[in-house]
This record gives sequence, C-alpha cells and structure tokens, in this order.
Amino acid sequence: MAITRRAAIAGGLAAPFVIRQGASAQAPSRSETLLLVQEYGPNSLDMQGIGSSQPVNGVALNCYDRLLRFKPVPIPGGGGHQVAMGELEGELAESWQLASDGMSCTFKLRDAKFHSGRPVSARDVKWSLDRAVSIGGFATTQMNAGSLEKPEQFVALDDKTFRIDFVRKDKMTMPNLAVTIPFVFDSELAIKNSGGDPWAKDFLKNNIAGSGAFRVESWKPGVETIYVRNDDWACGKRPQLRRIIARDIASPSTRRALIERGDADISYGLPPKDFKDLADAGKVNVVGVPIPNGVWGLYLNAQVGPFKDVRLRQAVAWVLPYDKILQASLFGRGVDMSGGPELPKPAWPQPFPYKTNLDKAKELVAAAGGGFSTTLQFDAGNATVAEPMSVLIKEALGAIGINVEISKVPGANFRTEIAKKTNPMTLNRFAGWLDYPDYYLFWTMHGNNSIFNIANYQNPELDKMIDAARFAGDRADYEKTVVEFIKLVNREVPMIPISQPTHDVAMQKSIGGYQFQPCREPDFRYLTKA
Amino acid sequence: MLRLIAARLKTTIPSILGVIVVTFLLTRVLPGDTAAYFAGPAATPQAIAEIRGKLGLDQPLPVQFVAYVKALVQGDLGQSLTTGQPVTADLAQRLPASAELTLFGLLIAMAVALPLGVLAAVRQGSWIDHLCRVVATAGVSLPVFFTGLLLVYVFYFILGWAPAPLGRLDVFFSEPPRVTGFLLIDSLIAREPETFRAALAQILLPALTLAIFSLAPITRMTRAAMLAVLSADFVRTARASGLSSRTVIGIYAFRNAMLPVVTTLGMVFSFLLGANVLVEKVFAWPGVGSYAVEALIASDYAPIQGFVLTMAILYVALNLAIDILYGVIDPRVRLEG
Amino acid sequence: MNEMSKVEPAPLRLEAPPSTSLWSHARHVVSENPVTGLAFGLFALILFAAVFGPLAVPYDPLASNTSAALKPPSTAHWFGTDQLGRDIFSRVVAATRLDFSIAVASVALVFLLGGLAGVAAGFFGGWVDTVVGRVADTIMAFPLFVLAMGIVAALGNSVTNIVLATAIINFPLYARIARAEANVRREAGFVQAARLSGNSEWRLLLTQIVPNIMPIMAVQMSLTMGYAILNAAGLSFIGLGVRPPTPEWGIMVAEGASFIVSGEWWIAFFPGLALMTAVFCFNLLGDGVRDLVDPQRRN
Amino acid sequence: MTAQPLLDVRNLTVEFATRRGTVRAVKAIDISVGKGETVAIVGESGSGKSVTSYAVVRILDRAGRIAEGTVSFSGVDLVAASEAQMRDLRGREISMIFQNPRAALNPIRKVGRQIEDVLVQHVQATRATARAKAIEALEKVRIARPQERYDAYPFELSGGMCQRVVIALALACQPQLLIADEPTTGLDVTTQKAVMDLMVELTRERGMSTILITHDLGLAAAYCDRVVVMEKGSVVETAAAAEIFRNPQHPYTRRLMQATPRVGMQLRDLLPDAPAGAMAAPLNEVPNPDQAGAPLLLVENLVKEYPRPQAGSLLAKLTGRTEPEKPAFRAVDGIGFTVRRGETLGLVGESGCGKSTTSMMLNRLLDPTSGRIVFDGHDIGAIPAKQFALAPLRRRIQMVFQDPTDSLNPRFTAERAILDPILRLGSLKGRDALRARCEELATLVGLPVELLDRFPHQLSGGQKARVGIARAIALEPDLVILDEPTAALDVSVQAVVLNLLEELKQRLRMSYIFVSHDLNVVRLLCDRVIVMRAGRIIEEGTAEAVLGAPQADYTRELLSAIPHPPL
Repeated sequence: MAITRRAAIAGGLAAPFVIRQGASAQAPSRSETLLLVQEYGPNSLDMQGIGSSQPVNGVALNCYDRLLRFKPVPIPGGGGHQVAMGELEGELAESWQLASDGMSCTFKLRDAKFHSGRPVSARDVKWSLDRAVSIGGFATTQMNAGSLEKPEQFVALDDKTFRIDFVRKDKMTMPNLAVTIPFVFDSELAIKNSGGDPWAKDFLKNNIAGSGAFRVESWKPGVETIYVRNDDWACGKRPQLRRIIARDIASPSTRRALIERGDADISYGLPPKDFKDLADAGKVNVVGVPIPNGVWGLYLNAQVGPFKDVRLRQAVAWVLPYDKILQASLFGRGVDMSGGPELPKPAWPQPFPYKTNLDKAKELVAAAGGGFSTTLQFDAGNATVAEPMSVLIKEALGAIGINVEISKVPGANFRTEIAKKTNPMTLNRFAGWLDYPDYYLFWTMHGNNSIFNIANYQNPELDKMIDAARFAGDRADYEKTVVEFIKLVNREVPMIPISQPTHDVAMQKSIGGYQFQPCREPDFRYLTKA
Repeated sequence: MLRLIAARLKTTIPSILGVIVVTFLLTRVLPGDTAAYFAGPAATPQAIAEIRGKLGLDQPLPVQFVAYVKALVQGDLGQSLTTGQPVTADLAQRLPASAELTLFGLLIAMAVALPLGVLAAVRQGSWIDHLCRVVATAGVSLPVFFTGLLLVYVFYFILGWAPAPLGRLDVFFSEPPRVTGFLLIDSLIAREPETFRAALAQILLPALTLAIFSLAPITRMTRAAMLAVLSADFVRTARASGLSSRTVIGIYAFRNAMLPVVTTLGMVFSFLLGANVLVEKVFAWPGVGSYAVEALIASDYAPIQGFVLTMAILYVALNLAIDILYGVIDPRVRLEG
Repeated sequence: MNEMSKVEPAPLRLEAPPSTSLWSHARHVVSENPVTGLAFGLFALILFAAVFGPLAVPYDPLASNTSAALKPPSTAHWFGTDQLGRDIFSRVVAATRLDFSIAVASVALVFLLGGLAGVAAGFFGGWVDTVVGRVADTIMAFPLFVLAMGIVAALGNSVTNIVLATAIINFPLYARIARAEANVRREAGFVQAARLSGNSEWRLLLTQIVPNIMPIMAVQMSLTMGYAILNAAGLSFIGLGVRPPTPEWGIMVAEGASFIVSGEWWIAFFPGLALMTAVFCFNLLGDGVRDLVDPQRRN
Repeated sequence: MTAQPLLDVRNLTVEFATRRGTVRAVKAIDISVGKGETVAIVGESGSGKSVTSYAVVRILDRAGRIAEGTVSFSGVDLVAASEAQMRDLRGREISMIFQNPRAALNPIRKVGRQIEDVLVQHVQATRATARAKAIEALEKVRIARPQERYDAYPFELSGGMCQRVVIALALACQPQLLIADEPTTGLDVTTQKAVMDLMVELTRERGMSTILITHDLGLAAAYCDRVVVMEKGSVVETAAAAEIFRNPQHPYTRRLMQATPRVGMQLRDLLPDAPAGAMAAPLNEVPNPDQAGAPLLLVENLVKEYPRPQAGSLLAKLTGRTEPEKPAFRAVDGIGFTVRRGETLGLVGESGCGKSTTSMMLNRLLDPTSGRIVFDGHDIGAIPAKQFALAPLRRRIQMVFQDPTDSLNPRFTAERAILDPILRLGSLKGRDALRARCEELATLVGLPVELLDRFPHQLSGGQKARVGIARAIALEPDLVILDEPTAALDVSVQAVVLNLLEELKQRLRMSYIFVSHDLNVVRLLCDRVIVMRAGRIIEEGTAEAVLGAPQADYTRELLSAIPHPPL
C-alpha cells in the first residue's frame, strides 16, 4: 500500500512539469515579448524622487523622454551600440540652437503626445526641469553638476519653444540634459493628481505621466515590472518589442541558469565569472562595454592613519597584484590599470605607471618605517568582485609587512562608513555618468570633500586644476590641465586604480539592437527580437 | 474552549508588546544612516539632514517610538523606502505567497514525516527505523539554501523537469483573480487547471526544500510520541481485546500520539518561517521573507518592523489554532478548558 | 551483598542490580544502534580536525594561487580549488575549528543563560517564572532566523555576535526545557528529603535540581550544536558571517553557491558536505547521548 | 476439576532477550484452569506472574518469546496459532483486565466507543446495534446512567468507575476466560472490595473461568478456588485456596504467608524464626510510651486550604458577569491531636483524606492555612516552610518517604545521601569521621557497608528503603514521620523494614507518625491510631480499640473491606 501511494505521489510530482512545457510553447506573443532578469527592480517610478534606486533609471529612460539624448555609436568590439558623450541628438527637441554668446540654448519641440493623449508643451518641460532642480536629493545634485541650478534658468517661450539660460559656461550642461534626470512629465496630469503637493511626488512615484516609448503596465515592487509599448511614440523609431517583462531575481546563479537555458532573453548584473563562461560557451551573446569613467580603485586615507605617508601609498601601488585580480576576481572582464606610461594621456580612467614590483614596495615601506596592521573595507553588496579582490590585496600586502583585516560593510552602512573618512583603506568602484576626467576627480579627489573622496585627499593645487579644467573653454588648455592633474595623482596616489570594469549583458542570440547607456540600465527602445 | 482562547490571548498580549519594543529598538541600533543611503550618491550633508528631518529621524527615540505606536494603532506600518510602497500594502501583497509556500512545505513534510515516524515507531530498532532516522536527520542537516540550490541545479538546470525558479507563476501565465491570495486555491476557484498546474510546478521545489528541512523534527516527534503511546496501558488493553492492528495503531495509538506532534507543529512553523527567508532568496519567491532580508540590508526600518510584527501575530494566531486543534483532538482540554 | 542474607537463607533474596560502568554502557548503546556508533565516530573525526586540522592540512588554507584557480578535485587538490586557487580540502579542514568553536561557544552561552533561567523559573516559580516565561515568549514570537539576522546586523558581523545571536534565539528552547524539568522535580521525593536535611532553596537548586537535569540538557546541547552551525552558515549566506578570508563552511558554501550553476560544483559541495556531516553528527549524537544518559536504558 | 481443563499450560518457558543475554522470566511452568474455576497466581515482583499471562494471550513485547511449552485453550494450541487466530480469540474468548484502570482506557475516546470497537471487531454487533449493546454492557457492570456514561471520557470517571468500564469491555463479548492482572492495585480498599465482588459475581453468573494475578495473598484467598504460587519464574506450589493457607507445603509459600500482616499477629511474627545480625535485638518488649509529661507534638485546629481555580475570570470580566466565589478546598479541615515521646501514632485513611497533606505540614514542608503545630514547646507552625530548613529544630523532625526510588537523588551515592543532613545540620567534620558515622548508620539499618558507594539505580528497593531510613535517623531526630514507608515494597521486604523501624525507634527513643492506608500494618506498628476522612478526624484511640472495636461506621467499613486470608 505504501508503495502504491508513493508511486502516486511521484506521478503527481512529475505531472505539472510535463504539462508546463506544452503550456509555454503555446504563448503566441513570445516573439514580441522580452523577458529580462535583473537582481532587483525599481522602488519608484520617479527617478527625480528621493531615494530612488538604480533601476528607476531604466523607467526614466524607457517611459519618459528628455530634450536630448546621447548619440549611439557602435561598440568597437561589436555587439551593439554605446554612446558618444560629446554628440547629442534630439529626443523631444526637434532642433536646438546655442545662443551666440554661448550663455543660453533654445529648443524647438517635436509634436509628441503624452500617454494621456495630450501634446507635450514647453510648459511641461519647464515644470519638469523646475522640479528636478528644486526637489532636492540626488536629482538636484545631478542637475547642479551641469550648472543647472534654479528654475529661473528655464523659460517656456511658447507651446513648442523652450529656452535654458546658463549661469556659466559649462561643457557639461548640454550632456547633462541627456541623462536620466531631466525628463519631461505630463505636468497637468501630475498636478491634477498631486493632492496639493507642488511636485506631485506621491502620484509620480507610483504612476507614469510621460511620453516615452513604453508605459508601465504593471509594477510589483520587488517582483516584476511589465512594460508595454507606446505605439504613439513620436521621438524615435517605433520599438520592435511590444511587451517587456523585467523580473527581479536576487540569486545570480538563477539568473545565469535562466539565460543559459533560454528561459530569459536578457540577464543583467551577473558575476564576471558567469559572463566569462557564457561568452566562452558561445550559446548566448555577451556584450561588454568598459564602463566609461568607471574604475575599481583602492582608496588610501591621506589624512588619517598610516597612509598619510605618500611612500606607503606608493608602496601599496607597487605591490598590488593587478593581473591576478583581473583574472581571479574580474575573470578578465575589465581593463588593467597598471603599467601605464609615465606621461599620461588626457583621458580617464587610464593605467597608472605602477605595476607589481615587490622590491620597490619593500624599499618604500622600509623607508616609511616598516610594517603595520590596518583594515580594508568594502561594500558587502559588491562582495562577488570585491571580496576576492580584497583577499588578494591582503595577501599581497602581507608580503611587505602590512597586515590587513578585511571588513565587509553591509550596504546600508557603507555610505555612513565612507562619509566618516577615517578608514585607512577602502575598495570601491565609482563611475561618473558624464565621461570627463575632471568630473571624475571632482567627485573623488577634490578638496570640497564629497562623500566619494573616500581617501579624504586634500590638495589645493589639485583643486585648482580640476576647477580650471571643468570650466575651460579651450580644448588644448583643457587637455593640458588634465594631463597635469593626472600626473599629480599618479604621484600622490590617494586612489590606486585597479581595473576599469566592463559592463556586461548576456542576451540570447535572437536579441539584437543592444544599446549601452551611461546609466547602465537596459534601453528597450532599440532592442529587437528575432 | 472559548475560555481557553481568551486566556491564551491574554497571555500573548505582553509578548506582542515585547516584540514591538524590541523590534523598534533593534532597528534603531542597526548601523547605516537611512537618510544618507537614500539621499543618493552625491548628496551634500544638508541634503542628508533634510531627508533625515523628513523621515523624522532627527527626533529623540521616545518621540519616534510614540509616533510609531500611534501610526501602528491606526494600522499604518509606515512606508518601505526600498519598494516605495506602504508596508501594509507590501505585506498584504506578499504574505499569501509566503504563507502558501510555508503551508505547502509543511503539508508535504507532514505527508511524508507522519507515516515515516509511525513506521519507525512500529518497527522500532529495525532497519526502517534507522533509515528514517538517518534520512530525516540528513534533511535537517542540510542548510536550506544549499538544498534549494542543489534542487534547482539538478531538476531545473540538468534534468529540465522543473520550471525556471522565477517566482510563483510562469511568466506567460497571468494570475487568477485574487480570492485567497493562494494561487493554488485561486486557480481552482477560477477553474483554470492550466494555471493551477503552472503554479504547482513553481511551488514544488521551494516547498520541497522546506519540507526536507522540517522532516526531521516532525518524524522525530511522531516516532517518540508513537513509541510512548504504543507502550501505554490502553494500547495493551486494545491489543488484549483483539482489536486489529490497524485499529490499534490508527485509532488508538495515532490519535493520541498526535497530541504532542500538534504542539511541535507550532515550533516547526516558526522554524520554517525562518528558513523561508533563505528559500525565498534562492527561488525568487515574492514573499515576505525576502522582503525582510532586503529591508534589513538596506536599513529600511518600517518593513522590518512590519514584517516582524506580522510574523509575531501570525505565530500567535497559529498557536491559537493549534490550541483549538488540540482541543478538538483531546477532550480533556475541551471539557476542562 | 545480599540484603536478606543476614536475616535468612536463600530463597527470598533480592539482588541488587549489578553496577554498570559508563564505558560498558556506551559500548552497548553503540552496538545496539550502529547509527549512534557512526555519530560517535564522526564526532571523533570532527574533534580531531578541530584540534589538529590546521596543522595537518596539505596547503596553507589562506594562500591563493590564481594559476590553479577553479580546478576540479584531483590528487593534488582532493576537493579542488576555489576562485583564488586556494585548496578547498585544506580550507574545509581548517574551518572545522572555527565552526566547532562557534557551536560550542553559543551552546555553552545559551546553556548558561537559558538553562539557568529556566531552572530558576521552574524551581522558584512566582515572578521569576513569569519574567523568564515572558522573555521566552517574546523571543519565540520572532521568526528566529530573522531575529538572529537583526542582532548580527545591529551589532556587526563578528564571531562574538554570531555566537550571541545564536544563543539568544535558542534561549526559549533551553529555558522551557529546563523549566519543565525543574518544575517536575521541584516536589520530587529527593528534593523534599534534601529540604528536611536543612538545605537552603539555592543549595537545593544547585545540588539537587541542576545535576539531575544535566543529562536532558546534554541531549539538547548536542542537538543545538548542529543548529548553531546551520544558523551561522545561514547568516554567512546572506552576508552576515565571519570576515573573509577566514575559512568557514557557511561562507564557503555561500561563495561556492554562485559557481554551482556554472559547473564548479565542488566549491560549494565539499564545504556543504562538511557542514552537513557535522550537523548530522551532532543531531545523531543527541540521540546517542539520550540513550547513554537515559537511566531506564541503563538497566 | 474436570478432566479437560479450559486452559492448560504445560512446560511454558518464556525468554527475554536483554543486553546481558537471554533471561528466562518463566521457567517450565504448568498451570491449568478448569471451566468456571477461579485461579490465583500469587507472587512478589519479578516472579513472572504477569509475564505468564501475557504469554498465554501472546501479547509479550518484542523482546520476549515463548521458548518452550504448550498453551492449550479449549483444545486449541495458542502457541502455534496464527496472529489472526489469536486476535480473534483475544477479547472474544480470553479477556484481560489490567491494573491502573484509568491508564488502561484510551484517554481521548468515549468509553462507549471503546466498548463498541471490541464488539464490532468480534462481530458481536454492527455499528448500528453497537451503541445499544455497549450501553447494555455498561449496565451489566452496574454503572448508573449508562446512557450518559457512554459519552464520557475516562478522565471524567473515578478510578473504580474506570475499572468497571474495563470489566465491561472485557466481558462485552462473553469470553470464556478472564485474566485479571492486579485489577485492584492502586484502588482504595473499599473500592477494591466493590470491584472484586462485582467481578466475581459476573464471572460466576456466566460460568466463566478467571485467573487472578496478585501479590496479595489475602485477596487470592478471599476470591479464588485455587492458588498458584510463583517465585522467580517457577511455580513452587499449587493448591486449593483453603488448603494452601492451612497447610503451606513449600518454604517460600510459608515465608510469604508469614510476612503478610494479619489480625492477631505481632510485628516479630512477620519474620522467619532465625534471628540474625542487626535484627538480633529483642523486639518483643512492649513499647513504653512516656505517658506523663508534655507531649512531644501538639497539633491544634490545623487547616490547609487550596484556592479553587477561579473559572473564566477573563471571560467573566469581558461579559461583565461575576460568578459567585467558590469556597476554597479544604484538604485538612481543623484537626488536632498529640504525639507523646516514644509513641507511634498511626494516621489512616483512603486516598484524598488529607493524611499526606497533614504529614507535609507536620514536617514543615508545607505551610498550614491556620492552626498550631507545637513541637516540644515551640510553635513551629509559625515558621514559614522555606525558613524552617535552616531552623535549629529542623534536625529534630525527619521523614521517611513512600517511594524509596523517588526520594533518593539519582546523582548521589548512598553515602552522600545518608550524610546530607549531617553535612547541612550536623556538627561532624572531617572525611574520616563522616565515613565512620555513615558506616555506623548503615550497620544500624542493616545496609551492607560496601553498598555505600553505589548510586540508587544500583540498589534494590529494600536497600533504597534502608538508605532512606538511615538518612532520616542520621541526626537522631525526636520525631520521624513515616509516609507509607513500605507501600512500594514486596511483603517480605516490608516485613523486614517494619521490624527495623520498630527496633530503631526503641534504640534511638524516637516518636513516629506512621501514615498508611494499610490497616493491618498500622495495627502491628502503632500505639494509637487516627482515622481520617475528607480532611477530618473520624475516630481516634488506641490501636486495639480503633481496629478491634471501631465506633465509627466508616472505620468499620474500612476494616470489613480488607480481604482476609483464612486462618
């Protein structure tokens, strides 16, 4: 009796699996539906809102339009497109004209319609940009980075004409209009539902009021987001995909398995090892773009602790196992940042002149007074890459008498920890949206001591050069300054660049039209499925 | 019986209050500055302070606590910063998923463990007994996340029998109209056998993972209880009266042995709710466990408090249900109460 | 020897049961139940690995060798190598000491906290009982693993805090068992007799009650050891474990987990196997200890 | 006896597989039971009497097996019968009754249903007719309102009532043979009489055969036709009941009979003739209580109340109803008596009469609700029990407990247990002095000195009782309370222990309060007797007066319920 019952259970177990395969085959819309798996999804639909998570950029990108967008250029190794930072094209703007004094820009809007059916007007653009500079938090900070600082700068001339007045000449103003912050809301819809809040924060957090290529059909925070195509999109070629399902799958193994077995079309955010394996196996396409203006670096505190002594910072730079890290931690999915030329190029990031040289490092440590113990921290959220990296660093530093204790800081705490600026060594990856060396150094080494100046590096000479470069009008001047300040940080090494990581995406062979965006979120508008 | 329930409720009030206070304090001790975290990467100290004020985190602890309790009384558990939704809504959305998984897991475990425990007790000392013990113990010795990964690897990745571990329902099915929130039940109510099969296929592996984990305590308890009962005088009387072994074991022994087993079910359930957290993470199950873990990592107080409180209430409710069940089985409790 | 012999000759003799040494009893328990024998054998192995493991391993468990990374099991590396080319066998063996220590420390702690609180509650009753009961109820109302997560997250992830968290979540279990055992013995004949002998209540607790519930607690401790290891592993899995690069089974499984799907199964498998074996051993040992200390089985 | 007995056991040998090898619990015994005959199997613990009965119906536990012999029942060989055949016989042809009737019934099944189960199993009824038949069965065992009792659970019935249900269950299918294994052990003597009378009446009525398994010779003699005496797995003697008491053949039977307390005996008569060892002291000397002078213990108006659980307090609060306060339960209801120096006072009564509560208050382990306990001029009732442990008078009042096993700490050696009071309250110091004192005490109670290093589980019941006594007298107290000190012992051991107690009392000039339900024992040991019922004193007087010519009806009822072996 027991056996027959067990057999019955076994039958019951197997049955749903068998039948399911028939069920999935019958789905007719599969070729127009894209299944994307990512680690976690948006926590809001409003990228301008406070506390929005990284994936909200994707919502902003696909469901809203901006005045301008970055121009796609082919990825050198093939596989899709990335963007050219200096080259912009119109999104909502049909055309734009820089004033002759270079202190304003006038935009002519397309005949675009919001999802509500209402035409997009300059008033909507003004309300949206006003909102971005006023709402506070990250959105406002990002706007300020491009010298977009106050509502008075934005002028709606008529329904279809819009002007931005500059407060100063800033080469980042125009590119900053193409990032995922200054997107355009349906201001009437928003105000109507605002419940008295001038910026309709609650409404926009949970609802899309845009004109973008996609609408959000369903959003289950932490579970999935379903996008459907807006057939009336006016700002570009109509996307091929009708429906996008973005599922949140925390486990990277599962994400890998899904893409490998063909159940998912696109998988984001896998560990480098998986991208390498998938690329090697060749069953799916892996497209990797070295993240512009992104680098894994070891920050050495220049104000507190042992690394005040520049010799020790240099010693560390001479002893890091760059190649081992690239192979064992990033599995080759990155660009080595060691062994660069003595004379830098006007580019960022670029290899520093250091490479693994134990004798040199020992000499420097001896000169600085010998070995000691210290701690190395990193964000637990980055553990997949940072943990092996830190273990290798610990081992390497052990060889020159520096004993390292590794501290894995939970994500929630990491920002607090780096804000303290007391930890001697921090391993972190920082990437700037706007691909300019001065932009990167402004955030990470400038004396204004932003939270990302983890090394707490203070050098008025460097500050002067960075500021000069930011607002430099002349290209030659600019490049000269850049080379100068890179030479300085080469010498001073408050941050030792280790690798420029690759931003990888794994896709089925049937998927085409991959477009890399600086916000690193998937751009559905260009994607195709065979 | 009513009296019993009332008395039980009375004793649980202090522990619920304790849970509220402890959770509140614990979440406030959590490292990480929520304001800094949500102010975004490039925030200035002023921006952080502004957000801190907005979240009420600049108030002294007692003030924050009073505000929290006030909101709680009105059924407001606050807002999750990670999902951006009210915690109540999030929990309502996700709780059925966790409950369905845990209960289904428990059901599988019981379906296997009870006969196994009875068999082990009836054949005490035989190879079946030893096998039961080894199998059950091996199950509880496996870390749930490891079991989950292995099952996914074997059944999904290698054999391809199981569907992709993508949550509660295959992507190309739509959820049945929500009645109970349990997909297995809702799909039956809606008469959608295909959806039912799809949901069943999704839930099997995670539920199995949980079941493997909870097999041991239930088997162990069943075996021990059966052994105790089988050596009891009334079983001897039943045997001496010539009752068939089916009646003796099934009606006389088993029902009596169920009494201690039922009480351990509460323990096992609490145990499973903990294990759930890890299983949900592995199987991308949209339940409250994974929700709580993510909130914890993000120092997001409100969901943690809401989650813990919900679990505490659930636990109390479950224990109450067990007391009632106990009363149904045992007339001594029912009549003397 | 024979008590009646003084009074009268043979037939009405009442023999005292012959005394049984612990050793011969243990031999009997093992021979009667081979599974228990297996558990004791495994325990000896674990103990050996914990004490001598770090000295006996073929490789430095911390030394990386990226040129030999991710190698499958071979004669050179019995359990293969991990992402950084470290020898997994050496790491698994070296981890025994830490995992074993975590288990022992947390169990000892919870025995001291929960066991004594429970004994006092069961023996004295009254407000002590109420307070201990309330504390236990409150802890029980938490989903235990989540509580452990919360504690470690709040206090920081160090071995000490993992031990503390594990001890706290086991508190209700110990308190309840100890309470129940102390409560049934509170009015036992030998306790009353000791009262008549002029023992104060505290002395009664320590000399009469505590030694007598030790066997039951020993069983529980053995079972909890396994749970403590699992708990630490679970915490490691969600990133709240001990610090890298310290070898610890839970972390090694968590690290290896992402490699299972890509076919490097050995990275997670062997630490997982070690973890399972240890927990398995402690659980079976619990049964064995129960058989050993159960006086009914003794005679 | 008929030529063809109903049950014929020949050469039956039962073996148990234990860790020390195979043990023969029953050794080649022959027993036969004729139709309509009532046979008693008598023996002390470990004699194999119960195992024999289990072997007959083949319900031995897994370790036991019938090694040899035949059991023929109405011509059917039960040893060779299949399990299915046996199942069919059990309950229908051969029924059994066990001791502890409440435990013998399924606690969570209605008693009526349990009877039905048997009826249906043996096709004596269908589910449809079963209820009526079950009620009929209940009626037959004289259960009042059987219709209602059908739906009762065992916990709702008294012990005697439960045993009636068990009898109803056993007799439901009209079996030919009833095996009653200590059916009244644990029941009060009056209940015992009622149950036994009923059982005998019903079996006689139906012409059934009965096997009564008991340790109580009196019971066997009073109710049985024939007696089989077993010792250590062997039958030592079989004879007609009247015959065996008049003229016991086997020495064991003789000793057993001698050790059984009866009317008209002296304490010393319980023991075999040959005096030996510590027992050599003259015991025939009549106890000589100090008649004059102040009493050692004076008890006045002693009351112990237990609050009744307040039912539904929360519900009452919720509904606003207040239930009338229930009066507290009075376990001891205003009793008073005295104990003189050198006297033994018997405290007698059935379970629940308050005798144990009284003894707990007297030895100051329990606080009285009101009343006075004056010990040697000190009002010790006023000292809270918790503090009395440390009071100087503690050493002068000691106690011997009912269960020698339960009263010894399993973790203490015999020596440690005996020395415990000396270590706490005594003045003796130094390892050697303590050991010497311990050996002295051991010798005094007849405990071999070499056993002092053993733990309780390594000692026999009698030895444990001696340890308990040695502990009680270690401080040479003035008053020792003996709470059923021999209830857990076999009669032969009881005989020795009672004599030991008497001897110690005289040697150490102690007073005893002897708490017991066994009137025959009380008669032997006590100077004066108090009979208690429901917390009150029913009768008080010298032992001869109370037990010889009782005044109260209740005392008479108690006395008449004792089964007496014919003399």
